[in-house]
Amino acid sequence: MPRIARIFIANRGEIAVRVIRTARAIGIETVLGVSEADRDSLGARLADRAVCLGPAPASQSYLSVGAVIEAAKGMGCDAIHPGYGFLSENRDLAQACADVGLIFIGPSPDNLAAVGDKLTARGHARDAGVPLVPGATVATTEEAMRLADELGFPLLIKAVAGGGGRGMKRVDHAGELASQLDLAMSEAAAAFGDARVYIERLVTSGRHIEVQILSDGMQVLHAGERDCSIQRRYQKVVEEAPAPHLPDTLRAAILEAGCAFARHIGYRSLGTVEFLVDVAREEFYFLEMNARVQVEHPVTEEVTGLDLIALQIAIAEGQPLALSQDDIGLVGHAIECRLNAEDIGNNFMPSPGRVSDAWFPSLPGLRVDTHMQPGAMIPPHYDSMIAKLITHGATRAEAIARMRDALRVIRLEGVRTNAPLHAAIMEDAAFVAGGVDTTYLPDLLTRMDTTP
Amino acid sequence: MPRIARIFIANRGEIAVRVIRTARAIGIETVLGVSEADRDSLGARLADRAVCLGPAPASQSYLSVGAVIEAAKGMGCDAIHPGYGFLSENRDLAQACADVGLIFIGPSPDNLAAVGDKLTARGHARDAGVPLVPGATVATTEEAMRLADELGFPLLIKAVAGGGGRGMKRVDHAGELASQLDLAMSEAAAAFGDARVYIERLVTSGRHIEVQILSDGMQVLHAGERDCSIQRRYQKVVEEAPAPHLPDTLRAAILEAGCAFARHIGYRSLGTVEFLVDVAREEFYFLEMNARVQVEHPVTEEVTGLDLIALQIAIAEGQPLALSQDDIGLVGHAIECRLNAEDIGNNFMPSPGRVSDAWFPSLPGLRVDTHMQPGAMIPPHYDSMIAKLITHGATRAEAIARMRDALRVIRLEGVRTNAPLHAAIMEDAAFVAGGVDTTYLPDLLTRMDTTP
Amino acid sequence: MSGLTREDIDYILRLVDGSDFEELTLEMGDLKLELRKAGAPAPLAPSAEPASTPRPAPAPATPPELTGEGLEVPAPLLGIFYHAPKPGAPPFVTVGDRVGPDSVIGIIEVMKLMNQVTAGVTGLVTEIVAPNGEMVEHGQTLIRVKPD
Amino acid sequence: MSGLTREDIDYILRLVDGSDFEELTLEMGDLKLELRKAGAPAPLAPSAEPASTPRPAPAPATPPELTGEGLEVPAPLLGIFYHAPKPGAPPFVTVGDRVGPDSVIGIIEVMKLMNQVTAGVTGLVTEIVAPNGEMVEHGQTLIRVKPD
Repeated sequence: MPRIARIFIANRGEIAVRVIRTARAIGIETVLGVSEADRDSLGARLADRAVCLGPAPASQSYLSVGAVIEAAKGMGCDAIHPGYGFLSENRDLAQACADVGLIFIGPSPDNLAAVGDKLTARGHARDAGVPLVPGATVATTEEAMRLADELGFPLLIKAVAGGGGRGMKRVDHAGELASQLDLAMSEAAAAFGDARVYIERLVTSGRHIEVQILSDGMQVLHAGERDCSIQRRYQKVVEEAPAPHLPDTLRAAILEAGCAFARHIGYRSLGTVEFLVDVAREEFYFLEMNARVQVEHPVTEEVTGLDLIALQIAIAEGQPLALSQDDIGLVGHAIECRLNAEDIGNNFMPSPGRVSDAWFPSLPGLRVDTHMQPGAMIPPHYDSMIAKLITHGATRAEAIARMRDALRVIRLEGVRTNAPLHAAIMEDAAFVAGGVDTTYLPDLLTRMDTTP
Repeated sequence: MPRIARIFIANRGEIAVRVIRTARAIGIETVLGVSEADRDSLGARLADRAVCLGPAPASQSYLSVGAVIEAAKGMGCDAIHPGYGFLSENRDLAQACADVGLIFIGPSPDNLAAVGDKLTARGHARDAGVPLVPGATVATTEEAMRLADELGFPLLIKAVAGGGGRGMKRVDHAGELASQLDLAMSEAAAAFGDARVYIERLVTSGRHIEVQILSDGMQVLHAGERDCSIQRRYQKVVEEAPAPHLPDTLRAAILEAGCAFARHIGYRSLGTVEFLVDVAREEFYFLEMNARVQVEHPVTEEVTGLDLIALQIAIAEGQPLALSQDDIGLVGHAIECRLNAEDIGNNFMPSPGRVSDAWFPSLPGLRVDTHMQPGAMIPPHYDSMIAKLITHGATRAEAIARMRDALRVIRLEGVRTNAPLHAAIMEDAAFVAGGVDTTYLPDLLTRMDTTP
Repeated sequence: MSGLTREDIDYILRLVDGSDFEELTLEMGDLKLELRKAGAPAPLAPSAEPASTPRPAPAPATPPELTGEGLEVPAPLLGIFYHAPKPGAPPFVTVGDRVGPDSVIGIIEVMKLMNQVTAGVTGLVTEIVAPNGEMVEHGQTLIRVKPD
Repeated sequence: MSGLTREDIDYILRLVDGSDFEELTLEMGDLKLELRKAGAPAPLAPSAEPASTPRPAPAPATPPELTGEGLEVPAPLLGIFYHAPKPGAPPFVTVGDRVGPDSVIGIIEVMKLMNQVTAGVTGLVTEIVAPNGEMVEHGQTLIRVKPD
């Protein structure tokens, strides 16, 4: 069984630093591939070596499979950690690793193919018996009417032969159904040579709950769920574990569905199965599987005590999981706030630049994952997330109180951040009550705008 | 009851930053008095304001009562936090605060007088019924022989009228006793006009165990004990809470003795009563009381969950303690390693200078109290302690394992530190077994010197 | 400061004056020179009012430092600065006065102790910087003197 | 870089040359100029050998940069650098050769893809910096050319 001695990290920012942290703890060397813009980054200084992959634009550096592979080989690495984003779910990189004898710290190319395309993934979910948004193919207006009665409005009409959102029609009430169906069928026939359409319930809101999967290819375990419902424009802003006020039977069903999906595709690595949850109806629907470490993995680490990066590396080395499901216990509650360099007063415009001061002291129950230090440069080329504040408490209320303290105490000067938004969320009654859905944050922002 | 709105911090380094941390959390403004050498320190940047007290030598800045008082008044502060060291136990500062209407965040001038002089403190200990090193006055050789039989050798002969170590004689065996007694009595008569001498057991080693006292002037509580036996030249290097392998009855007796002493002198503030403990004989002796926050207070905070600085401030405001003894529970085990800028390979020479890189990431159970950041200057004028690593675990073994991880992962470059010594201690069998005495560290250093 | 002469500093100052930038930091080994154009609180030439300065004004070392407007006479210690020997009395010095090294320019009070402050330089007083009766920190500029 | 001319930089360089200090950092707003005397790895003129360099050597931007020893021709991309078109063949260029902007000076292989590298400048080759058959990172100096 190959033990990894030197990891090439094909990423940047806080996740590069996060991987280096665990590598240092377990005695693995690291080489960090950086773009020209990240030469002086914390990760470049912390890694045993850093190598410049290319210019600042990610397409010529962090997204270059060739540069990453050559750099990893040239620096004598035996494995590549892709972090999240960039090449983390890129089948070509995983395949290239296999071809040249590098360990890809992630799932197999086949696993990546199984989840990389949403329609393929939906097929696997159906086969695995994992709930999808309710719907069916229809051939006539009568069939459509019967189905609509069953599903309720709003509905979505999709071409069976279509894909990627093409040819979709939203239907808000019964009066529109017949005409929209006709239109959709004739468009589908014209576009795809196949008039069949599919009608499904349009789920406009719900809670975003995801299951952390750990699999060594033999055992598929879960490390509980995360609630990531607080989103703005599909970007997660605050995450927590466990999901508050989730009925036990629903929680158990979601966790089992996540494991069932991973088992069905023979998944082997760390991964996350995402669901949209309708708590009122006690129903949930498969969204997608992310075949990599998530940004929000720390909340799971805080409540389980696991080091997910260390487990991900061990699985990639071929080690069987030294855990059973019963060994994974959950203690307390954890919340993560993503600190972004953006100006919430100016339509969330990114706010890159030089950080003049950065101070994240140890506070009870606070964990900070960041690449920020005094003098750090936030380049304009990449994501604006610059730090993750994670608090853990015996109860959710304690985790919230600790996050409020953290937001008062920490300092990050020189760029604008969304810290005031986090402070507002932590004080907001609906958030404090817990269990909000994906409409929550847009509503809160509207309320904040209209409150002087 | 006066609520403090703005604290003047008359200290530097990590403790200044520690006080600022709590002040920010509870919404109190801070003004930091700095010397010229500390103008760009982290504390100076974090405080709401900083003011230069004087040049680098502490005698002209951090030890200047006049400058501290004028600066605190001039900056509109209502209280002074003295930290530890410098003016923290200075009766003149406490009195000057009282005279000008500033709150001294510490005990009263009377409390300081009661513990400031070791002989005075010993008298209070005797009156409070707190064990002192066994001994008695003797008038004849026969009395001395009888006492020696009772106490065992080695012994110490002291002039009753002496003080501060003057005229003390060490006696290692019975054959020396008569002649040394004669000598001591005639010397005492000549020096003090009083021939009476006092013989006490010379305690050459033992464990240094101290009791954390919390008193609002009505209730005297303890927050458990700390074991600070790992010392080099009377400087604590590693501390932990609770003291390992301490019999329950002995622990209870030590805690009660600490409280009894504090009660006897009417102590009101945070303070620490130190004891030398002979575990084999189940005996312990009063050493002194420190009337301020200790360097090693974090280990107590980690096992109790208390914020001792917040409590110290609340007591200074005149608030009664919102706790009873039963509210103070101990969870797990905590260890502190004092990171000093010193060259352990060169007789522990201080190693001041510019820190090129500093990285203390969040690790499970790790807390770091430090004023170090990339680019920080460690001036040659002050103490060489630059960071405290504190790990907390469910068990002592877990706290040790976490400290080992921390020492592997953290980075502090540009100056030499004693981190390798801490790594050696954390791996050493005797330390891991637990319960070492004050001879441990000198012995370990000898062993390290002779092991290539 | 071997290797960096008065002329060098003047040259760098002119550089900054002629540029669009507001700040210049020059580090040579341990020496750090920070210049800032008029506007924000100026580290090289602090303009009094400690109560409104979030950071301590960098201390001009004794002897007085040269700036464009003359030498700065720094406070030798922290305390309350008085322009005059007692309330109502005329100030020790005013703008336009000539001073010598031993001329008393004010008093700094520390806990009822009065400390006379002397100019330490010969020249013409160009500005009284520190206000009367307010706290000055160690090294803060008290007055400016144009040397002969 | 308005306000800071080539002459200014030369002047500052002379300042540093004449001083005891090893490093100089000049910051003007966003511009940061770091100079270091010969000795430690020099940020201004990096000297190859990535495998033994713990940090990436700062990238000379295309077009080539001027140093004391001539213009540095940087690697336009990361990959394996070859001096010759195939093993055993004579190298594209050797010291003393004249090159023009389009002269091929080597090949960089990235995953079996061969990329010709051209000199981008006219002059005399003074040094072959990057070794044959080893990885070069983006921006690493390949050869030096003394321009006409």
